[in-house]
Amino acid sequence: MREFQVSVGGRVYNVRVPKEGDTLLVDGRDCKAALVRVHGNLYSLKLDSRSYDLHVRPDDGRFLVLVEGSEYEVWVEDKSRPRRPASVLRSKEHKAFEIKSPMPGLVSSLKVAPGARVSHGAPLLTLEAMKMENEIRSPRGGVVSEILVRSGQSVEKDDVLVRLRL
Amino acid sequence: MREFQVSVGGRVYNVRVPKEGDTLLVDGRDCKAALVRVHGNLYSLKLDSRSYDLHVRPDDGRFLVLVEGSEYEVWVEDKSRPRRPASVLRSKEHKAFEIKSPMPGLVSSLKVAPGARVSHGAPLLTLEAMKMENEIRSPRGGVVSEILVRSGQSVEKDDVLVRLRL
Amino acid sequence: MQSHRIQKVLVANRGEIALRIIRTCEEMGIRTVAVYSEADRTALHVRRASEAYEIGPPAPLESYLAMDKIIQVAKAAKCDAVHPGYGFLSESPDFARRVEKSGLLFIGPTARSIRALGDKLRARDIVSRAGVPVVPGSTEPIRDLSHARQIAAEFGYPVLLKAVGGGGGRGMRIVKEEKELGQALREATAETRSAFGDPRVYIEKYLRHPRHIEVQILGDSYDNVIHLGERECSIQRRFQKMIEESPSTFIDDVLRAEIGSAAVRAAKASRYRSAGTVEFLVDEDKKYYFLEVNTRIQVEHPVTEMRTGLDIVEEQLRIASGESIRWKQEEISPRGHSIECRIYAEDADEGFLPSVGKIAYLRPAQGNGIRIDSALEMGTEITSYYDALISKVVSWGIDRAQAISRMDRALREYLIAGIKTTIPFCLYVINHKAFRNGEYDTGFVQEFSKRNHQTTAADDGRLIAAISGVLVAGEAKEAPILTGGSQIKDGWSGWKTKRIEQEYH
Amino acid sequence: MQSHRIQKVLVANRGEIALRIIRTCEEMGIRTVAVYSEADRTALHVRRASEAYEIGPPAPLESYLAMDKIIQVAKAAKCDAVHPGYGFLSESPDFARRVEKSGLLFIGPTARSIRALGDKLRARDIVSRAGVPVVPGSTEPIRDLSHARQIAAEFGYPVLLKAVGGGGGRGMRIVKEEKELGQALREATAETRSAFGDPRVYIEKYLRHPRHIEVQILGDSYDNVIHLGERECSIQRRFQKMIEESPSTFIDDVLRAEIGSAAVRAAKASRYRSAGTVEFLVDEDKKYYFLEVNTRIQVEHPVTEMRTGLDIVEEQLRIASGESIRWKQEEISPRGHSIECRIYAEDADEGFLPSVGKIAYLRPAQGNGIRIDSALEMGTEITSYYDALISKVVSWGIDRAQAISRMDRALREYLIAGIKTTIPFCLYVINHKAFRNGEYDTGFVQEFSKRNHQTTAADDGRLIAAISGVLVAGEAKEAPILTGGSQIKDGWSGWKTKRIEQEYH
Repeated sequence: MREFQVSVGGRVYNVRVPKEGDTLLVDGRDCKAALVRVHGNLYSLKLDSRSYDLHVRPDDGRFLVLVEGSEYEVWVEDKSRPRRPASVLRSKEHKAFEIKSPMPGLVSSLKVAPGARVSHGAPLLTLEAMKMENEIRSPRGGVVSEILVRSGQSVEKDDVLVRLRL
Repeated sequence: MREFQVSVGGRVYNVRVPKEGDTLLVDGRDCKAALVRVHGNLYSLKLDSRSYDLHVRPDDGRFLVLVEGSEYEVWVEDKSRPRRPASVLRSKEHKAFEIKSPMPGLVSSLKVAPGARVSHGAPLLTLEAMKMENEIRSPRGGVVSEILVRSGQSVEKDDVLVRLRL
Repeated sequence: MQSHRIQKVLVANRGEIALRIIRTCEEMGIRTVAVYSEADRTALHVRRASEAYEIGPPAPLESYLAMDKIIQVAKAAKCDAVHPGYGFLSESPDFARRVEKSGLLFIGPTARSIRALGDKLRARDIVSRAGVPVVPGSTEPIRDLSHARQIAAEFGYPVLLKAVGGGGGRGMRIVKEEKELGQALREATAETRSAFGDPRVYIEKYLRHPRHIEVQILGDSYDNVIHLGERECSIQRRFQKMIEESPSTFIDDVLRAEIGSAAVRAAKASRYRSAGTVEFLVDEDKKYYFLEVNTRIQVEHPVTEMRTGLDIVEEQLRIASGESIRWKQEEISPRGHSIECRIYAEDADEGFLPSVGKIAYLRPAQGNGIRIDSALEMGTEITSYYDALISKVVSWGIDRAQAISRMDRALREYLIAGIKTTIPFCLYVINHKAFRNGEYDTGFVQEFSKRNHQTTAADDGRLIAAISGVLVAGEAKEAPILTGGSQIKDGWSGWKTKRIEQEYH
Repeated sequence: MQSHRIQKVLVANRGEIALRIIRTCEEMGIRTVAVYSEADRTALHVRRASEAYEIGPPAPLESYLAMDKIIQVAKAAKCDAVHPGYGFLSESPDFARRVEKSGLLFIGPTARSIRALGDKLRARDIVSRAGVPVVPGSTEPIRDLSHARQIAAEFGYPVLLKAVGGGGGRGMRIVKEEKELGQALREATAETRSAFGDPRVYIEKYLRHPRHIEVQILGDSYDNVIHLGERECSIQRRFQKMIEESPSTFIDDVLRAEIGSAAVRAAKASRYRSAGTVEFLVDEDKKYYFLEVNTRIQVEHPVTEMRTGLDIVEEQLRIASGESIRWKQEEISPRGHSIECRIYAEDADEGFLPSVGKIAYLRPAQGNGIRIDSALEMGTEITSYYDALISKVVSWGIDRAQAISRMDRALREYLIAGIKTTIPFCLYVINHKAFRNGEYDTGFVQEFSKRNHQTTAADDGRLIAAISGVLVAGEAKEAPILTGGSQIKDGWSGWKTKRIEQEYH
């Protein structure tokens, strides 16, 4: 039996995987799951008898999982390997959290200052791109430890904008 | 200027590629060509100002090129490198030629015997597959040097059926 | 019969038709259960169904033809109905009977109708009693060669040997003169036995240059029957349809109405329920003859859907659940013209040799007036276990010319790499003068094969293939053999507008 | 005007609309010339055109808005006409004039019409003279704040500030009370200046809970105008349409006929040529008011094509070549119901934040009643240079319920990986009770955003994502952490049928 802690969109699941068989324990409940790769990053998950098409991209320590049109960020931690040093995953997920620019654009205004405590969904800054003003909100709660951009600055996709202490 | 000899479906082209510029010489005639990769094996060829979507798969020394729905076998020989020993390509294309089974099936009858001279399109044997009798014809002219299957035998895709001496 | 809302349907099929049935069920809020063989674990019909169960090895006899397993899954998964699609078990009266005996609805005709119409001699008898002309031929199975000789002589050569036990071209042989009769009879009998488990054959007069025209019908459990117009299916190879269209260019509105009402009479005579197709041959003198009834959804049903706006699978489901037909005959008003091209995994230039392999790249055609039914995806394996039909391209246009132009455009846009397909062949046909003029008959493809045509504009294609081979070869080697680097580059520029054909033809 | 068969069209656009225009040209046997920016070297519109020429850097001003370069290419490539698509140069009277001065046909209205209707105040004047009601508002541009105050007071708050120089929601501001007027006027003026090079704004009464209903019209060079029915476009965000349908559920046949003939009157008053759209607002009392005319092909034109069977781009090309309209008003008989969902590269759950990146996987929806217009392919880069509209999904059904069910099915089938899209948002809307009942107005999306809804059935999706994360993580590591190996396996078996929702919700 292996044990994983999985974090998805603010929700944490405990998943236990037996050595044999298809039955996982998710938060203590039975769940018959089998995954098969269709092609490339396209998978088919059979959960009980229902099947789901999934596109799973490993990305910077996490997985980006497309389920029925929506993309989820999934962080997986292997609890069965406690003797390993805290993994990169773990440090990213649980210690410091970087908010990156989802697109190239121009920072038009900052909404927070270092030291501010922000909750999930709090506006951090606005970014002008695709002819629109776009609000960048915090994907999770924490304390703003660092702001790496200033108003009027051009940023590229994936530039780090803000660091949070969790 | 590099020189290539290219064989496609029984036709041989002489292609000269200059060190600079887009203008190739095909059988002595100017031809402005530029190829750009779209994604994976998908390419876009711009020939003069027309463009063609091409899917190009390297396969066993040759290229399988999809052009407007039809697939062509393309054998390329670099004439500018005469000092290299005869390449694999060359031996396959110019010395012995293997006819492989295009699909799994059952050999139902043989139409030729070793030593027979066959022309392009001559029936070699029939293969039963997909509930149909399928005639396997010679993709080029030559002399049958070897027949590797017998009537009633099951074959897999890509099993060599017949060898030709060209 | 009581009306019963269907909640969950087992789809006893695979490939494009399974997916197509699942789509309509999903649209109607009906849950679906897919069954699949070991070869189809990642098939699209499996992934798009609400539930899916593996039922056996790839060989159809052990999976898609395994009645016991399929019915067992249907019951275990609490289905209330089974849709057989086409092929496989769709025309098996035993399967229909066993499904209904298990307390499930069979989405198709009654077992009794399937059995009666599946016996081609009995079907001819039923419809000719209803006043519908049938192709001249024997009324009983052939007993032996001398019996065959006698009957063939009566109708005059050429004649056609046909299976009593089933349709679709299996076991069929054209006999041009008496000396061919013996061998043809042996072959037909053997093929018929292996295809239908029934060695009986009978003889029909062979019509010269006939057109194959069929009528889509719908019948319900209350003896109501309507028709949804005709389809012309004369582009065939070895009695397998390749291109279908509606309306037919060959018949006028008077004959159209006559054939439509003949089809309704034929269906009523067999108390037909569900969707079905009444097939006719029409000869050079525009006389029509009943051929057979296909007691299932037909491959080419989309051309009728494009014109009428009806979803034939939806009508099947409603009829199976006990509804009466929602439409009056006069409410059916087909619009425009529709064509279907069947894309097979075959190489038309090599005698339609099947092609197997993995789909290396897929770009479906899209846009106005184009519908593609297929279960292909990148990575799909085309195997030799199952039918070579991998996709249907259906076009609709306000008139025939537009339907053809759109088909042409769609076939050029459609990219399927990794296997050979009949896309070039379909392009050849729809651009052929005879097709454009609507002047073709069931001998079209045979003529094509005889003349050893190549479907491809060979020179052009070869030149392009040659050039790209050189340029990719340059890229493929780590040390570029093409110095200067301009052959494979990130973009193009250029102003020359002359067509390459002008230079190389 | 003489009839002139068009031989070769330059398509001055990119993305789905460029490809859509190229398709119709190809179907009509007309050659096409694509122009493209450096960012679009491998774009599908470039590869599907007969010829293609690079015209500059990615920034629109240097490529798709560069009139000189585009006209230069059109002449060098010996085109005889230019199609502007929508956006970019499509509503520039200067471009239309310069194209025609270069001896090329402009596929759209005359420069004079574009100029007259592009000036929103002049357009209001023209149509109200033709007896069509307009939204109450100022008849001249706002001079200054005190002028604005005076006019706003006259009509009563809330009012709307609108650009004189162009439409599409650019420069628009709702003003709820006087104290907001100053800032709104400054912002609107600035935005208007940057969008249209014209700072003028005017004031309209802001209607509460209006429906946005528009009429597709066709006019020719001989003063004939017909309409092709209406489209309801009330699902909007920041005045950008997101979902459109036809017919509208809000109006009855009497009002439908009235609005249709009002649209024709408006078009005739401006001597309108080509395809165009007359937009109306309809208030709660079913009073309708002219809003503006869009003098180009509209994003949502496919819903009209699905119902009428016409190809609007084909009609544009025929009209441009000097033909008169082929159809009489009474020959236009729309059938069934059609819906369009616009798929944007945006994350609806994050305030519709644009999403850029490479398309990592693409599986378009297919099948009966579904049309997808897009220029996506695997590997396509979505950049921030251009509009975030990446695909349109259009459904047709025999009635509204079927059109919705098919849309729902198609959106679930459509896979676009690599970027965030509004597919979940569209699923949310079309399954929303208000949409299902046809009871929605232009405030729908704003309500959605206010309530901070999540579009996704979050728990279910998160659970599935979590499980697949664990199983893929197991596979990803070379040494499998999941011994036994049964979690990632080649197939499945299993008989349990309970839904996961029953367990985890």
